Amino acid sequence: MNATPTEVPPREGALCRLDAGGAVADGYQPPLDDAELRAAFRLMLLTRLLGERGVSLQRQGRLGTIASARGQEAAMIGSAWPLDPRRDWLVPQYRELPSMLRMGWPLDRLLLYYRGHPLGSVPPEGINVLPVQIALAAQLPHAAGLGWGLRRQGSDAVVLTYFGEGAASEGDAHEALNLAGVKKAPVIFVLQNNGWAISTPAAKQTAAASLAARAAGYGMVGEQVDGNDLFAVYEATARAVTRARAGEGPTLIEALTFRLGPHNTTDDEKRYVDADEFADWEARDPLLRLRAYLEGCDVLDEAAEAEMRESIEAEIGAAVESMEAQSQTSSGQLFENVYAELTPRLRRQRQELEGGAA
Amino acid sequence: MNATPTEVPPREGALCRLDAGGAVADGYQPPLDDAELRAAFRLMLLTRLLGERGVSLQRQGRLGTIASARGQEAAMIGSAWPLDPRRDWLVPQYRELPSMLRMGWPLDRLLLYYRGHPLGSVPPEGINVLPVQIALAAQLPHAAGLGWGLRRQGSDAVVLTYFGEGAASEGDAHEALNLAGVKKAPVIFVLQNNGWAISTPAAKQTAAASLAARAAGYGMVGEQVDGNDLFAVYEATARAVTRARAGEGPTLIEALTFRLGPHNTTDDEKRYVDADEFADWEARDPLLRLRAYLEGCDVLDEAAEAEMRESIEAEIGAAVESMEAQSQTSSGQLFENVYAELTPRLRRQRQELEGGAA
Amino acid sequence: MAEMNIVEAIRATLAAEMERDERIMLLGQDIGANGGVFRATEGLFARYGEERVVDMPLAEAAIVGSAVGLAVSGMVPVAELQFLGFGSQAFHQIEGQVARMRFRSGGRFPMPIVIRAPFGGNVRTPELHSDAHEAKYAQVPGLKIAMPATAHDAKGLLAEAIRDPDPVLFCEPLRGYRLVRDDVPEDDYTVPFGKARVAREGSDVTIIAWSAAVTIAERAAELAAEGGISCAVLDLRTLVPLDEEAIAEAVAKTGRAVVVHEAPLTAGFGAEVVATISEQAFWSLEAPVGRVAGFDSPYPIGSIEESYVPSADRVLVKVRQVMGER
Amino acid sequence: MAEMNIVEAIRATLAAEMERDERIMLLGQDIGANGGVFRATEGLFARYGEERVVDMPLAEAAIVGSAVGLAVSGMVPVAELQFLGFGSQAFHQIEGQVARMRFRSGGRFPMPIVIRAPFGGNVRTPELHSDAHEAKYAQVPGLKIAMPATAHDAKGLLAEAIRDPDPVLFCEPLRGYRLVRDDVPEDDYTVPFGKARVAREGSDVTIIAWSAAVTIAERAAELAAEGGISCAVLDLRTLVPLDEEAIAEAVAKTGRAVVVHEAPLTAGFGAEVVATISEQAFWSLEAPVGRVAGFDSPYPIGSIEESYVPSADRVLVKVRQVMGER
Ligand SMILES: Cc1ncc(C[n+]2csc(CCOP(=O)(O)OP(=O)(O)O)c2C)c(N)n1
Ligand SMILES: Cc1ncc(C[n+]2csc(CCOP(=O)(O)OP(=O)(O)O)c2C)c(N)n1
Ligand SMILES: [Mg+2]
Ligand SMILES: [Mg+2]
Repeated sequence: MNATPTEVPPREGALCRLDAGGAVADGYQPPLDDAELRAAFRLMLLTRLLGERGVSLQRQGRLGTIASARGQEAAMIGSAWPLDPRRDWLVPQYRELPSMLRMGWPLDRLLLYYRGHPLGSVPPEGINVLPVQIALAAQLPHAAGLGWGLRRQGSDAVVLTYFGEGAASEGDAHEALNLAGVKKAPVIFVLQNNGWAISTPAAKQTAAASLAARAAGYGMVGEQVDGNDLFAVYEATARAVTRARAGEGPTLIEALTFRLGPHNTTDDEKRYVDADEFADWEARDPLLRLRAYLEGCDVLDEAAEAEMRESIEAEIGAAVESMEAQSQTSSGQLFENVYAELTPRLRRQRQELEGGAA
Repeated sequence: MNATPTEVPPREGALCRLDAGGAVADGYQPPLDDAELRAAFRLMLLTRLLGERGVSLQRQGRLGTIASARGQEAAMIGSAWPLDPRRDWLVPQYRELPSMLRMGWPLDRLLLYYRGHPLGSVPPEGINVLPVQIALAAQLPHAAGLGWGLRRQGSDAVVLTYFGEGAASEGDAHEALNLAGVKKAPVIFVLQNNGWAISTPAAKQTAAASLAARAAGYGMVGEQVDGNDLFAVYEATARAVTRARAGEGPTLIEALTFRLGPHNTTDDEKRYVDADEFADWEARDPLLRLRAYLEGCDVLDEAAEAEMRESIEAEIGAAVESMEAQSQTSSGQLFENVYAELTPRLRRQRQELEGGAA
Repeated sequence: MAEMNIVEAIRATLAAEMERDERIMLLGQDIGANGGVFRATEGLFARYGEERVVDMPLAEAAIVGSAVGLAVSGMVPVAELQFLGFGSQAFHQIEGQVARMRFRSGGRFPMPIVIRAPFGGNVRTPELHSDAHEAKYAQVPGLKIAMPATAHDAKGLLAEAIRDPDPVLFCEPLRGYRLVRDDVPEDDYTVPFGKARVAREGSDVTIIAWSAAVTIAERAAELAAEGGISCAVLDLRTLVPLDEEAIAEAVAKTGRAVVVHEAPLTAGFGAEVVATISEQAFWSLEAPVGRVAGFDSPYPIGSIEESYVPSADRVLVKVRQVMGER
Repeated sequence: MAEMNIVEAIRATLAAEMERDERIMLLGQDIGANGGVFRATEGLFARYGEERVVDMPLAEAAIVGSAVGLAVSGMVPVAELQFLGFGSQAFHQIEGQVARMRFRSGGRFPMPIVIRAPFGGNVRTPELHSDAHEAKYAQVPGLKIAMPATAHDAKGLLAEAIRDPDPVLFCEPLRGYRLVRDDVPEDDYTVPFGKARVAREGSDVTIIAWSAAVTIAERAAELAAEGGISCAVLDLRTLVPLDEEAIAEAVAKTGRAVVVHEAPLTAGFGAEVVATISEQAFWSLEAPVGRVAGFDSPYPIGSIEESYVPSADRVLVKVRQVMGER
């Protein structure tokens, strides 16, 4: 049990538009039209349902370890939504499955990743997404370089990248943010502060009151937002995208959120998260919050949601089938794409293996 | 030639007590008494003269590469002065020779370091100084751990460590500052921003307007001071020492200064530093500034300085002699202290070498 | 005497050492309330508190680098890398700092630091979690490297590592955490560094291995025995220092040898073993020493890792080959 | 044809490649107005501007890590580590990212990155500047490693490295920057990877080396010749890929071999060479292969480094030893 529970947003100063009850300020107009609102909600719901289905497939041994996005759907979807999937790029850590989907990453391929299949980290041609990154913060210098390189070549594309408040302690995070600042790289760094790095609470991660405050040390704009509020996250990101496209450089967005579940399927959050803290955050569930809002303004009703749910289940079902149909492997995959061409030594090793030595 | 010269302090907000002309505000009392002022001035002068003597010894082949402290004497001496050499610790980078001397590091041993002699990095028993650190920023996690460890054992000692604005871009700097913040380690991080990392100007190093501003991202106090002003540096450090001893944690001090010479004896700053910029900073020389002040209030006069100079020359001369007397080496030094005891393999290698194989 | 698996042996040893020496501090990610992601430190947080069992910020270079400062201050840091692969994030602190501080300071600052790190394949971890990096660290003078294969040695070598005044990289076999079980004396004991263990006697071929590969070697030896080939298995236990004598002696007896490791073949520690044999037992060699290793490709993702990690079958093929069978 | 030293050859090649391919960008510390601390990029900043010759923040992981992103964006980054020793600060980006991105992405993101880095002893640099780290990188699948010994090869291998679609660690011998001079054709040419060079013919012993050690090997061969021993010198040029054929062929001829490198002995790349010889030329060996290397201690400070770096005399002793002289 942890003695210093994470602070609960909205923190003072953090942007919040949609409160935990699903209410907005009088006259507030959300940044998305009704159709987009429904689409964003659908992706949130899909993420939630996929997480649940994933756990059951994992228990059946049909998938491997899964890190779920449960509870962080607004932080991910709100930040991915302002991007243009055809021109912009996503450089993920490992938890941002809805952002990958939003950018066009196929659902069956995502499942292949959880399956432990080599194809699972292969971005299809035309999909502007880098493979899932396991080394924490190691993707951040890639994002800085990618944004810098795109801009150098005259593109107005922007790069969205994610990291957690844990990864934020890594040296790579610092080096990348600083470089992006110097190069005015068009990168949006979304720091999802979900209060925990596996079992390590944010209070043991840093003494800083705000991680967005680090932006000043890199000469970039920093903003703290309620990460369970789709509208706040969207707005902050959209502003950052506009600045980045205009050549005004990178932005650091700290989205305050919470992982409503274990770190991944090998973890049990009850070993370290206080039940009260967990309950507090369940009451701030980003999905329920958006649903309440959408129902309140008649963009969604029970029937529509039920229909949505059904279509999502069907979509997931089809993806699972397709994933399993592709799940064959060959030992040749051990040797392909190590280099453009096999070295003589690798060629011999491949022959040895295929010659039945294994 | 560089298009973006470093900004010249006093920058807005940076603490300044002793201006470039050697004047202080009406009624300002320096934090040191006359005897200490003379001692601090003497160390500044020694540093300056040692640097000059070092260059000539280097040209004669009696010493190797030397990184001089010229122009940064106030930043170094002002920050080292508030420490208690018997109880506190110094974790240097490579340029802070006066701070090492202040902590009791013997002058002849410093010269042995420049000589390329193994003894040059060996701290004598009882001297609380870590060896010169060549890997930029690598010493900062050491300082954090040392401060943390001392405190854990009930000591009220503090740790002083240095790094440049170049080293500040390294991941290690970030990781160490953050850890020190979390552990409330009694560490004073003195960031000497001398505008250049070899030939790289600060403007290419970071887009941040202030590096002291990074402190907020680690939950610690940050302060920017005129690094060529002994009093300002002393005051900021003394406050930091007081806080650290009281258990209030680390401080980041950014001392704005300038390297009045090449990076080291292999470098030529004229390849990249603009002559005007150099001249601007020569006019802000910390030594001249302090001398003007001391002369103005009769703490020093020409005769006293001449005497001082003489005693310094004698001290350096004796140290050079002592250094040369100790400069013998033995190939055994290749094998000692790799481990507590030689491994069998090292024992064999030593025998091979000593058996005349070399 | 109790039967334990490797993770139990490590946990028990950490507890006993912390009891023995107050200066010992554990540093790592999730080693506190969570007891480590593999439960290697379970219970220690409750027993010794957060001052001695420290959940560190997520920064490997700071974990290792602060251990340097802690050691200077008089503590005995035992750091955990959550996975050996993330030692790369601290590589500069390990090779450039931890391993050199005694030398640099002429003995003034010894570095009684242990860096514990699990590694090894066929446990379906994500990318970068399984890689066997030992050879890179074996190239780092000033560092010692322990790689236990049994629970007995995990205890004895860990106690030795903690008491050793020099820094030790202590690599723990993930696969063996639960699967390797053997008798562990309850009494205090240490296993000295640089003394290999004859895990199995045999007269035809010596199979040399360390860590989880010892189990593979033993299985291969059993298979070989079925085919009438008698294999000795030599468990190196530590790579630095290396027990050259035991290697030479074993190979002198059998005249034939195979070395097995999970790391990629090229520049793996197996090469050092072959070179050592060549230097120490050349005249007794009746065939080239065989190497069975990971391939020269990145450690692959779960669904194909079984073909990557050396199997008893692959070792057997090599054993037959060095016997001239083919 | 012009006589050049190695640093001149590198500078000329960088200029020619940048002229040929607009996608090439140089990244590094002090490579701009200053032209690099060894002047390897002198003049390029003036010619190609700060967009293509980029003075980077002082952060090796960002230099290497941003190269990954630049490569994804379509650029061809040529990064300079000011010294190979500071590659340790970027080790996680090199071994975990640069070397694996092609594999991880199933070929979608090739990494046409070159990482240039000087290294090598006996030039009186401070600590950590001289260390020969090549063996650690040779254990990294996905990376290629070039180690030219001559100005001719520096040009040809660097051009090849830049054009190679795979990442290359290009290690440059500090000692040879000024001291090694030879004829360099002015025309465009490349030296293929994985093809060793016979630097000297000889019939008794093959001395195998790379980078600055080739010069030492040649000097030792001269000394040996005075004593009536005929030594061949084989310059490996690249460690990955490794020219096993050339090694086997050379050793088959002489039956005796010595390998020389500056890095510490244990787990150095010399071990891989010995293991390769054992695998490819065992039956022609008339004596154990000798290794002459740095000692298993940290690279020392200037005043004692000459005893550390393998000397021609030490090589000669080993040559005599493998000849059975002693
Ligand atoms: C460099 C590195 N060190 C350690 C790990 C092991 N690890 C995986 S996830 C994790 C916690 C990450 O926390 P955070 O960055 O906050 O992201 P979150 O899981 O909360 O989304 C750790 C320690 C890793 N993957 N990479
Ligand atoms: C990790 C590392 N990278 C590169 C170098 C090479 N190098 C030595 S000094 C220096 C510049 C340092 O600049 P700064 O930190 O501002 O300190 P200053 O020299 O100005 O005091 C560089 C790049 C090094 N010593 N360590
Ligand atoms: Mg987190
Ligand atoms: Mg500087």
